[in-house]
Amino acid sequence: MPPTKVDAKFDNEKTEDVLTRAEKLSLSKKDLVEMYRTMIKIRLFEEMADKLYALGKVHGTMHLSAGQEGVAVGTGTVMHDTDYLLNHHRGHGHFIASGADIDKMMAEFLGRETGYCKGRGGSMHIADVDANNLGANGIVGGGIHLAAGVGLAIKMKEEDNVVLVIFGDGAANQGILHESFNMAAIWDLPVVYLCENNQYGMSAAVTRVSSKVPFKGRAEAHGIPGYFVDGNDVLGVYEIMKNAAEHARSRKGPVFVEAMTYRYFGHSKSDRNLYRTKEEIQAWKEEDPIGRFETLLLDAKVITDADIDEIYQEMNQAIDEAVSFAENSPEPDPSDVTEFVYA
Amino acid sequence: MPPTKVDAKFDNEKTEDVLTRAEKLSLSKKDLVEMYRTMIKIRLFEEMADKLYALGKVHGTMHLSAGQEGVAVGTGTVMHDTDYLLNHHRGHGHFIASGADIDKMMAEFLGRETGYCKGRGGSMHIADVDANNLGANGIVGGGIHLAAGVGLAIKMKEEDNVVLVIFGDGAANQGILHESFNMAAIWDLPVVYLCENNQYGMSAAVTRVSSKVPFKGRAEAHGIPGYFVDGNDVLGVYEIMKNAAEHARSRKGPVFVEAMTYRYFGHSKSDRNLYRTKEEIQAWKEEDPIGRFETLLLDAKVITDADIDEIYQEMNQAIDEAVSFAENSPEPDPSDVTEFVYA
Amino acid sequence: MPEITYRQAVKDAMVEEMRRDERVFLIGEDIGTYGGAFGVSAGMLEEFGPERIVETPISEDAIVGAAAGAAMIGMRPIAEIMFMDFILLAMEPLVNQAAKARYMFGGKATVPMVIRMPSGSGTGAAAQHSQSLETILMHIPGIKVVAPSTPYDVKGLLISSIRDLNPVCFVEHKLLYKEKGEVPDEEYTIPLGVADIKREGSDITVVSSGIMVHKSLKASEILADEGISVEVVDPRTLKPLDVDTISKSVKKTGRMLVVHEAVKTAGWAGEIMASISETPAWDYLDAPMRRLAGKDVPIPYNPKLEAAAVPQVDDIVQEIRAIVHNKY
Amino acid sequence: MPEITYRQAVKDAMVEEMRRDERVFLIGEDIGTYGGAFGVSAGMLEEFGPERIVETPISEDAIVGAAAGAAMIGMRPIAEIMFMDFILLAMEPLVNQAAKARYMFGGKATVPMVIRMPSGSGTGAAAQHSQSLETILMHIPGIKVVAPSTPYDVKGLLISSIRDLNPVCFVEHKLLYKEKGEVPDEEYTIPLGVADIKREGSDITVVSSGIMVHKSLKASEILADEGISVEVVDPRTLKPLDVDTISKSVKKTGRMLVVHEAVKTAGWAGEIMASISETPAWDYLDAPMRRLAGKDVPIPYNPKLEAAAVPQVDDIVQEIRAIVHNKY
Ligand SMILES: Cc1ncc(C[n+]2csc(CCOP(=O)(O)OP(=O)(O)O)c2C)c(N)n1
Ligand SMILES: Cc1ncc(C[n+]2csc(CCOP(=O)(O)OP(=O)(O)O)c2C)c(N)n1
Ligand SMILES: [Mg+2]
Ligand SMILES: [Mg+2]
Repeated sequence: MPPTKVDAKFDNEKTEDVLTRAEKLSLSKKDLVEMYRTMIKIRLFEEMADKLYALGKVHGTMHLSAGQEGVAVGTGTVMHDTDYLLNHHRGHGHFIASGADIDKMMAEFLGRETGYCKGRGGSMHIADVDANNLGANGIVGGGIHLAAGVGLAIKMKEEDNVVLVIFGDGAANQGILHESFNMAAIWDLPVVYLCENNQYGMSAAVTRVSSKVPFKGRAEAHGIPGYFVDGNDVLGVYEIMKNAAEHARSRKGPVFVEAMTYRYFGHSKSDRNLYRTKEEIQAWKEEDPIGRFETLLLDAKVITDADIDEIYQEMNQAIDEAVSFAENSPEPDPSDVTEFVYA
Repeated sequence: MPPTKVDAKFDNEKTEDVLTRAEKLSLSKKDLVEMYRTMIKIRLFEEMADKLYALGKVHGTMHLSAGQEGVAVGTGTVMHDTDYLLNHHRGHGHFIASGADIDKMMAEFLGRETGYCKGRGGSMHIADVDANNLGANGIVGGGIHLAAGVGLAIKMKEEDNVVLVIFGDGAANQGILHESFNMAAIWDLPVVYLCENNQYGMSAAVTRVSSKVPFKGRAEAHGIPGYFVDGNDVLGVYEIMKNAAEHARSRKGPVFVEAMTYRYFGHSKSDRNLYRTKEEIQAWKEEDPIGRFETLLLDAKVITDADIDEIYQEMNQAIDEAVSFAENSPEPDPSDVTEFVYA
Repeated sequence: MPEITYRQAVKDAMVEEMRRDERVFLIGEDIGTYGGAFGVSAGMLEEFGPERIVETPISEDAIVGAAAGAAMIGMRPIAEIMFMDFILLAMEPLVNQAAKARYMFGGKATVPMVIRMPSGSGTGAAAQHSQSLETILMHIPGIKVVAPSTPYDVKGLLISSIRDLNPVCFVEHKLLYKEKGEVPDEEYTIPLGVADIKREGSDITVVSSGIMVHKSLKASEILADEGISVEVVDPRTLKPLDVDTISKSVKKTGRMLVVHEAVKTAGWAGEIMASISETPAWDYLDAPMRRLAGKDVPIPYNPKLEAAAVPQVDDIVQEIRAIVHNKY
Repeated sequence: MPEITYRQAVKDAMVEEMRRDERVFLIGEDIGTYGGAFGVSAGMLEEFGPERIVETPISEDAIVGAAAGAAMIGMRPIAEIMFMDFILLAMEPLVNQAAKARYMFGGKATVPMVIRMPSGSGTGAAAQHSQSLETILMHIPGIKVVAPSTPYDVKGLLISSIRDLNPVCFVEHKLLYKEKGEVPDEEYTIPLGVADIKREGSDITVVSSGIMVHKSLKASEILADEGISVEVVDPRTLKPLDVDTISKSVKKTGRMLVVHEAVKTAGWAGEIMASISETPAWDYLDAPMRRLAGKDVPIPYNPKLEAAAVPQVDDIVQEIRAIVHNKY
């Protein structure tokens, strides 16, 4: 492992080879390949978004999650379509892993009428309410209170799903986490809290601005079980998230998971990366979630080099199509600016 | 003990008699009597406030702390004049125990120009900034963020005092506690957090609205040492608070204390006490902090019945004087209503 | 028609809607056994149980956030914020989330929630329990703001607010809870965005809401004896605002005074005046438009100071006299 | 005089005050190595160290609360709230504590703090990072609100704000950070509450602040070619407001347009208009007072929609034409 900032043991140290693990997790080879494919899709999608940004085609700012695909795919593979998702600002990966249509995502980045939010939201507010994706959020911690309400409503409506709320290590210092934990705990709400610890909140190293890491003690203080997992081990994330989701799904109450990972790109487009070293980034790249999984799959002969080539080709093509879908889509009409304020 | 809502052992179970304890705590007999006197003063003062309220002389609402004098006096005896105090809405006792002038307090209740706040604040905002009392607070949890800033400023100014912030069990569910704990912890601020758990936040039983009690786990989740003490044992409070204040004073960082106690009066003036039983109130009255201490002092012959009579007489007189000071003081001139908005 | 209190009207609206629609629920602090700080929900726990009378910890931020979250997936929460002052602890979920979700998501979300909050001074509760912050809420696109003055309006407007698909801030005035008025037995609603002329008159239009409607009506009676005929317009819904009704009235009277308890600076009187400037009523003005509002101070504790901080009947009388007698 | 950017002027004011007065310190998120989200404090960590460039967790509520607490015991904090939108997470300490402490305590406390916050749209950051919420802050007694438009004003006003004994909300416009202007080398201050006439004219008074001053000036140039002479008044301090300067200008021109980026409903244009109604300038009005403001929408992401949501130069030109040519 690279020099992680948070120094602690993961809760599910792996001991077996990939196929044994997969079997224990009831994941078929096909599932494994699908997970790998999705990780590639996310990585390539974000690289394209970055390119479009550099070309001036994407407006505003954008928070890329490259490096964090293990968390997104490990999680997305666990969650059901009927589960609710409250995503955060760095949530492209999670959205894709939960089954997003990348055409509509790309169209949203380009501010098109065909985008998920008809060009009104952009990357930071991408949502698909009909599909239970209740949106990314521009407010750090901005989904955490909503999650308590969604959990409460699930109980009231006697639905059998859960709500997953994702936030960063920086968000874990917002007071709302405490309120939401407390509510979810006293009411036994089916909320899965996922803290994606990528070591920094913007430029703030997690250990500098957080009293105690890993964060699970904060959940446990509310009687909420907490887990700490290697986010760059997609199967490890899957395993822990499966247990966590199962906990909430079987109505045992809320649960908290912290996944350790790392972002490669700057925080956002204005980031000059002054607060970390190239060496640190490089060390984490050696633990790349895609690279690690790829090696395991190759070693276990689940995929071949040729398969990989094919996957890249296929994904690149899908992304190119998304870009051309987006570019060929109409922009909103400025005279519609006052639409959608009220229902 | 009466049927406390929070079921846990106190962190300082007492084993010795009162004089042995006092000696260990370096408290003289005179100190003990002074503590007893202050408890009586608070109790009688509040009973008078209640009477004046019933007579329509006190405006608005008022939150009485009768039953909680053990926490106020145990704490007030520990703190230094130079320490800062951030009090809460139920803070008459703490203010008196920290040396308040009851004339000015009573004048404030009666909305007089001679009151601590010149009649602008009333019971809920009583303050004495010059004496480092930074005010009671009408917002539940409203002093908790301020405390982090006072602690920070103490460090910056290289003062050798600490800040004490007091709040109830209900306030412990406000998110700001989490933020303040985190800040105080990462910066090692000299903040003493005192949670006065009187079993209810208004009508909400602490165990119904709080995920996990005692609350100290919430502090510990931030690496802040937490203590749980019998608030109706004034010496027990003194002991724990002394350690706590010493911890902060010696620059070991923040510390958290939860004191278990009970209020006898309703939450405020609109309370019909529907959420608790007479039996419960009675059971707690049998553990009255004044009664318990009085018995100990009598048994140990620190005071006699005659002393007690004298103390009551003296205190009643002081309070009567406070009332007449207040009643003879001028009210603010309505034409001054716009004064004091800006400095 | 039977007479009920303003308090009862709030409760009746909630109870009837909860009976009618199982998606409606009440969430807030001390709303169960205690019946709410102002006794509004007394007895509701017995009828609806703790599943629908959701008593919360003291966590305003999470209360409003949770209400918004529940609304987003189809529930119809009514959140009670014990004093309007405490909405300041929940501005994030209200303004950044609930108000904006629909727009940000391209019209694909609805957030049908009501936040009820008692406002105003007069109870001796001082600076942190007496604010009138409705203007702030009016300034947030996506939120509607309702501020009823009578039991009839309360009931009809609260039902409409609960049925509305948007976040509605429902501002109750705490001094009005005991006020009585006629309310029909049968179901009725009052559409949001429709003002009500509480008194007809011809010399001046007074626009006021909440408790100031009552004070304005009292002032009008006093002035009637002097031969000054006052028209009192109660917007009822501050946002959306029924500019039309106000402007028609001003066209008729040629004068306008706006009265509110909220502090003067940047208070909603300015909005009314600006709106009138934007209508043809401007040309009918015979005197400058005026406002009478709370003084720019936190509400003081002392009762005389407290009274001096907000418009009283006598202030309204004097101000109207001055306008009508062309003192400005 | 040397030319510096608006960003530099903010920094220079902070640096000079921190050198002069050791009670002054900066507190906020990412203000150290990162230099702040908009690069304003770049380099300050090196000069002042982490004791005075206090980098915080992401906890806006505690940041503002801590600043207020520190101010109450004699420090002079400058809190940076990364985007004005996030002040919504800290309304409790700002409004209920910092703004009211002095009054509630009978004049016995002072809370000398500055909260700096970048406002406004135009960066594609959408609904939760583009708000102009200054009107809300103006409505709170005890708070001052400053919104400078030029580097010169920034520096002089920020120094005054830091030295002021009250909570001051210092609203920076993020599109102006790169704007350049002349700023003297020697120390100077601009008193709070004094407006500045940014351009003299005789046909109409345009009151605008922040970025809208620049847009109004551009519009004025275009209109000058048509023979319309526009006076642009920049209040600079929105609260306390220099009504006198505005009213003198209106007396002279007989017409007034208020332009702000903040959304129209309950925005501060109403305050300006109401204030003018209260002055003798009312009698000099030759046309209804008008306002041009942000549309009542959350700021959308798409750049064309985003531009359509707030007044642009062309809108100002058209509005002024309409007023001057008596179209209303
Ligand atoms: C309430 C709020 N404060 C500050 C910001 C600015 N901001 C955006 S992302 C970010 C860092 C968040 O860190 P973390 O939660 O760890 O998520 P990450 O960006 O690392 O994925 C900050 C400070 C914001 N958007 N919202
Ligand atoms: C932010 C806020 N929410 C709600 C209230 C109303 N209120 C005043 S005191 C109180 C109960 C507080 O409980 P606790 O903290 O346990 O203190 P106690 O009254 O028991 O001393 C409530 C709900 C308030 N004043 N401020
Ligand atoms: Mg992070
Ligand atoms: Mg309590």
